Amino acid sequence: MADILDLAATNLLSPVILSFVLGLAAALGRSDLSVPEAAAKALSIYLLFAIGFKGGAAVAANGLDGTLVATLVAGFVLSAILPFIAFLLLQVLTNLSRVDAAAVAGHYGSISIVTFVAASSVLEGRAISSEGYMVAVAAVMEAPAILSALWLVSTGGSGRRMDSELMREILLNGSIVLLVGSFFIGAITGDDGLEAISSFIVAPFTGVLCLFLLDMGLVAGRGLRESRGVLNMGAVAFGIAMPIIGSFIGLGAALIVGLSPGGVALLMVLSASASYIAVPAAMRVALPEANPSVYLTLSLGVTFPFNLTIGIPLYVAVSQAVTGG
Amino acid sequence: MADILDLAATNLLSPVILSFVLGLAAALGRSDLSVPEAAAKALSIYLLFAIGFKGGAAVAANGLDGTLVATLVAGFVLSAILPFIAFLLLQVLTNLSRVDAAAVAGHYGSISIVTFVAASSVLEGRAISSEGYMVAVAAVMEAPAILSALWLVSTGGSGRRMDSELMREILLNGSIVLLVGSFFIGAITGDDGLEAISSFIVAPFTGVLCLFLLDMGLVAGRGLRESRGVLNMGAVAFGIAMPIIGSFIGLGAALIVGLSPGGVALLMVLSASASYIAVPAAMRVALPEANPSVYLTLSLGVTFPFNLTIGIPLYVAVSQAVTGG
Amino acid sequence: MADILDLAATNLLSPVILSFVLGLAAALGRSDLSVPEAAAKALSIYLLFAIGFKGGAAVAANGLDGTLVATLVAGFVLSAILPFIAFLLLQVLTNLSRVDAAAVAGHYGSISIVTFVAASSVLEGRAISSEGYMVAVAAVMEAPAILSALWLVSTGGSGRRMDSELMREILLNGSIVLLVGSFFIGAITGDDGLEAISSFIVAPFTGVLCLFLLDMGLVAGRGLRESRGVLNMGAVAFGIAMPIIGSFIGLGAALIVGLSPGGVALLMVLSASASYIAVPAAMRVALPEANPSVYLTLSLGVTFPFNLTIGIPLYVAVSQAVTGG
Amino acid sequence: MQTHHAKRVVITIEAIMQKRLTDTLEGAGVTGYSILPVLGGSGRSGAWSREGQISRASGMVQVVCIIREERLDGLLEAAFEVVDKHIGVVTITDVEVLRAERF
Amino acid sequence: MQTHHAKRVVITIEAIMQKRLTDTLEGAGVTGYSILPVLGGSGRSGAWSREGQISRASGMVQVVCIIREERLDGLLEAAFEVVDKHIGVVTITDVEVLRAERF
Amino acid sequence: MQTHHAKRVVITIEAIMQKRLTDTLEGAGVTGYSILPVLGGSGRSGAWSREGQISRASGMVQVVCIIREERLDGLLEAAFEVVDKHIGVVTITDVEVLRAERF
Ligand SMILES: Nc1ncnc2c1ncn2[C@@H]1O[C@H](COP(=O)(O)O)[C@@H](O)[C@H]1O
Ligand SMILES: Nc1ncnc2c1ncn2[C@@H]1O[C@H](COP(=O)(O)O)[C@@H](O)[C@H]1O
Ligand SMILES: Nc1ncnc2c1ncn2[C@@H]1O[C@H](COP(=O)(O)O)[C@@H](O)[C@H]1O
Ligand code: NA
Ligand code: NA
Ligand code: NA
Repeated sequence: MADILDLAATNLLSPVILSFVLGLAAALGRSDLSVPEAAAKALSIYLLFAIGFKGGAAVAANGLDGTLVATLVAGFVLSAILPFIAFLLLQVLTNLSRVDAAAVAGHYGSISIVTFVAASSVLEGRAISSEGYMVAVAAVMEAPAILSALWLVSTGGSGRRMDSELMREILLNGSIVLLVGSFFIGAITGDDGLEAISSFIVAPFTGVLCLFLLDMGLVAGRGLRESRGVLNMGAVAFGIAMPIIGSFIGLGAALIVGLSPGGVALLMVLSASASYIAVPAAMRVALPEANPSVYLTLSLGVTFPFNLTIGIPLYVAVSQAVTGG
Repeated sequence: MADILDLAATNLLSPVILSFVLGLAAALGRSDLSVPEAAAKALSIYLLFAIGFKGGAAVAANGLDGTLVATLVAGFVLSAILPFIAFLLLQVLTNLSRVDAAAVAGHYGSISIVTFVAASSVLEGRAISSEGYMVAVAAVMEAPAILSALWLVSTGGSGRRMDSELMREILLNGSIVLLVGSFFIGAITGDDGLEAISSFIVAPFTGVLCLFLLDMGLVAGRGLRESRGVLNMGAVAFGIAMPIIGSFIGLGAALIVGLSPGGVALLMVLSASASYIAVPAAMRVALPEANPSVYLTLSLGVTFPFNLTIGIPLYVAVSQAVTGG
Repeated sequence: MADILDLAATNLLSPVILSFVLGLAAALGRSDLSVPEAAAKALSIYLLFAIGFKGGAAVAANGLDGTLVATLVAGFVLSAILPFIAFLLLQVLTNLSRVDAAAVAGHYGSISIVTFVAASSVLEGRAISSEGYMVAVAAVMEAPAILSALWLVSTGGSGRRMDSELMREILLNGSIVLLVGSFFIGAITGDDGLEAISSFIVAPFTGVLCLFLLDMGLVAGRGLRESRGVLNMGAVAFGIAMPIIGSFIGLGAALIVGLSPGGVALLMVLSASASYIAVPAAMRVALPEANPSVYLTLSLGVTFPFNLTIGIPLYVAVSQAVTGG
Repeated sequence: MQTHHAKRVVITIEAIMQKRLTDTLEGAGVTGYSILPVLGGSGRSGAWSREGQISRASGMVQVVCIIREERLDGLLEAAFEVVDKHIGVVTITDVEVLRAERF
Repeated sequence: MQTHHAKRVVITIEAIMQKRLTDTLEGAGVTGYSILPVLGGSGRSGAWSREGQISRASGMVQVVCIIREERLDGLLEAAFEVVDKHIGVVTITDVEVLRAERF
Repeated sequence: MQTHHAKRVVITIEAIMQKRLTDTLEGAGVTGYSILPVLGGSGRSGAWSREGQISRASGMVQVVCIIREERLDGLLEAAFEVVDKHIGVVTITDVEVLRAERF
């Protein structure tokens, strides 16, 4: 327990988290501070490229152990199943319409790559190593949840929502392609490749993450401000309970698969995190009648800050305690 | 004297200043070289974040001495008083209308954070240390001058200009929030924080400053080209005399407060520099009838290049001579 | 030969080339991955600034040898003459109209600075040094080819195309100004300057190049996808034959001038590469009736990838073999 | 100068639906359009601004078509199919165009 | 298809005044508008371009409102109040809209 | 409110021709215009999008002029001279403007 608090404190007082808090505060205080759209997108390209590449290079350095396939499967299953649990929880805690609840549920099965990146950098800071292929697991977990969400709606009787074009868009969305692509580049070029570009993707990484989270704080804060009143207490409770539940389901899966302590923590983080890029985009196309304020505010305004500040140290501490790592 | 010339030469032949000159020349030669708006804004976010953070980390490392509050007060007073001196000087040297003169005066009481950044990097290059909290002083000096300028106009009889919305906008403008916010992040996370992100905010800093000043040169050059004929000799004389006068008033204040040689130089620079971001924005809202070409051309086209090339080495040399630093 | 294959393999499996391949694959697979326009432009500003500066600093370090002027003249002549050879080859291999053929020919006389940058970084990786002033040669080779192309059209009877305004635009286009300007900054500030900003322009250079080539791959891929059917086999053959022919003419010139092995390779690369920035812009103004899909697809979709993957290692190996370097 | 009657249709729609819309328009025989960015706005579903977005889902664009009057109905029906369930505004204005041979 | 008469009001104004303008419009009962970026322009106060600006003060935007005819005067008066002392152009066009139930 | 008749001319043209066009317009006595960005589009020469461009040659912009009716022909002739050989669309709409003293 003391360990968790200590970890939480270290985490909360890191430049990365404080940058997020600064952005949040600036937006809530209605400052006109803003990061240009193009710059924010450039930062996210950098982060995806760096995290994918480093994962691939780690795989090249350590080789693949037998758990790779099992972990990918676990990720796929987690992503597909978590929406059902989220849907049930939403029906208990909120009075969202079936469509809105399904849309929200889809977000919680999928993942937030920024939460993953932040967790990786916490692990790194504490010198806890993890399986390099976890970034591939992250990629695998993006999409299945979307199908589950649409299935939840269609059993409610609204007909086909998914066409092959949308399917292609989801599977080939920019983040997945970049993450997986740079993972392979890292795996192919290995240590030599990493050395060639490490002063670009390793050394300044944490600093870039600060600026990115500054922007995320601004976005989350503006979202919260604009959608005041959209969420009632039940919804907020869901936004905090669901990641914890998800993380424990992820913990179970990780233990079955047999990941390292760092890998366990990351699978917990992936299960706990909620998408706010890929899934909202798919939902606008497939479920235009679902209210974007609801799922964006929950995912970005409640669960993302929770995971960033309290969730990540919690999951890391639990994984350390459970695995004895 | 030889010292000043030497310092000026070193300064003039640094990559930072030459990048500015390149931008200026390209714009005056009507090259289509340009830095995208979003990139320029991203660069300025980087610079503000880095300079604020480093200031805060310096405070964390060295502790606060008793001069902090005194210097903040001095900055506030300087910013509030300098517009009156500028206004008088403008009435002697130019035939600007009362409104235009007041608008210009407001710019010279406030500060240019880029000039401050450039001066900091000159000090660093010469290993002259300064009080870390000078960035907080810079933030304090942004706004008071605006009130003085509006007061100058309203005594001329044009009624209320300032509303609480504008007040909030000025005090919470993005640059101030980012500068002060990152200052606190630096102060809270201290040496650990600095170490975590120094390969982002320290190592590449001077290089980023080059690209930023390239863009500033382009902007200043285009401004000069487009507003040819807007300024007569009197106005140009003001644009060079005022920073020198301001720097000496700043010198007096700094000596009273008892700053270190580096701190003295920086307070001189702040007093000498003229705003071209916060104040123009406020003036467009509060004094729409003032001519933006006049105040932008003076501040950005005359005073900024003067300070960058001649002013900074001059102020540093004077502060060295006076403090024996 | 084994050497060439080895070099080609090392080159093909570098992060830089694989990033290009990733972009190409993403675009051909219709992923929505994209780099914002402003970010791409910012990356290219960085690359031009860095490559120019390093060239200038190299000249400052090594002094100028007598070959500078001869190489500049050689570059000028190559750029002016290559379009005629390209034009003849196009008439043999394709049935493009005279205007289209002239427009394409102009592209192949001029140069691609990104190809030059990629080649420089291959040379660096193999510790082959080259004349720092080759970036100035690159700048000189941008424009003459445009005049040759317009001359080729006007002898076909279409009247004057070139006005002084267009001339000015071509000579002062942003890339040339930035490249030459930063070359001079590097030459003036020398080793001191380089040291001050090397953690910005040297250390992260290869990494930035990766992201830039990711974007180039995306652009080339989208171009290829959208202009499917624009090029027949003859045109594609031209897009591969012409750089090889060009490189050998460049080789001849380099040997006459007496460049170092690295310099020989770079002049071959410059001669082999085709413009896709400066020349297309000039052609839209001066030859609006020429079809942009033809010249852009050839230059960017065929010749650029060819040079990047196979051409560069080929030219480097040939130059090594011929000069015994 | 000689000008010709035509209609200018402006469809304000979510960026993510842009490709679906223009594909549909092309299917309905529309041969030309331009896409303009929208920085932000407000409507029944509240206010938004592009700077506060992290997702490609949330921006909007304007698709502008200049079209001969006789083709207007085909265009509107095709557009309506896409816009129907989605947020978005469709407006039609009379315009004169130079160079009608291009339409 | 069934369309409805409306007015399209375009207000070109400094970006820094945008929030004040849209707040005023909302106060006057305008329920929908879109913001379009302006890259540059020229007018009585000379030429400018967004690329040459370092300050949020200097860009311009277009605020576009589709509005029922009967609410036009209210909108124009509200807009005029803000635009009055500031640079800016206000134009009004007749348009037809689909889905008038949205206005 | 009191409004005045005017014409709104929109010229969609390659970004690289923008300066030539606006210089020509100024030569023809046009005193005001605004430049709007175009993100992409499609026409006789195929589809394009700004994100897929690396070259300043390939983007397009809209030049918008509000102009008194009596100056329209001068403007169109001047514009046509530039647009003639280049790709681009020119449309004219009737508008009402506030503050006609500015034109
Ligand atoms: N009356 C209107 N005039 C102009 N743009 C509008 C109008 N109504 C809606 N819009 C635009 O369409 C978007 C979605 O509108 P809505 O579906 O009403 O939320 C808004 O954010 C605006 O950008
Ligand atoms: N006649 C016009 N047509 C289109 N835009 C205009 C016109 N006049 C002014 N503008 C726009 O409004 C801005 C300010 O105009 P002004 O107040 O006349 O300086 C210009 O920079 C243009 O962007
Ligand atoms: N009918 C149209 N409506 C709107 N924009 C058009 C139209 N035709 C062409 N454009 C725009 O003008 C550009 C060039 O057209 P074109 O010369 O036909 O290739 C297109 O890419 C569009 O951006
Ligand atoms: Na999840
Ligand atoms: Na000052
Ligand atoms: Na060439």
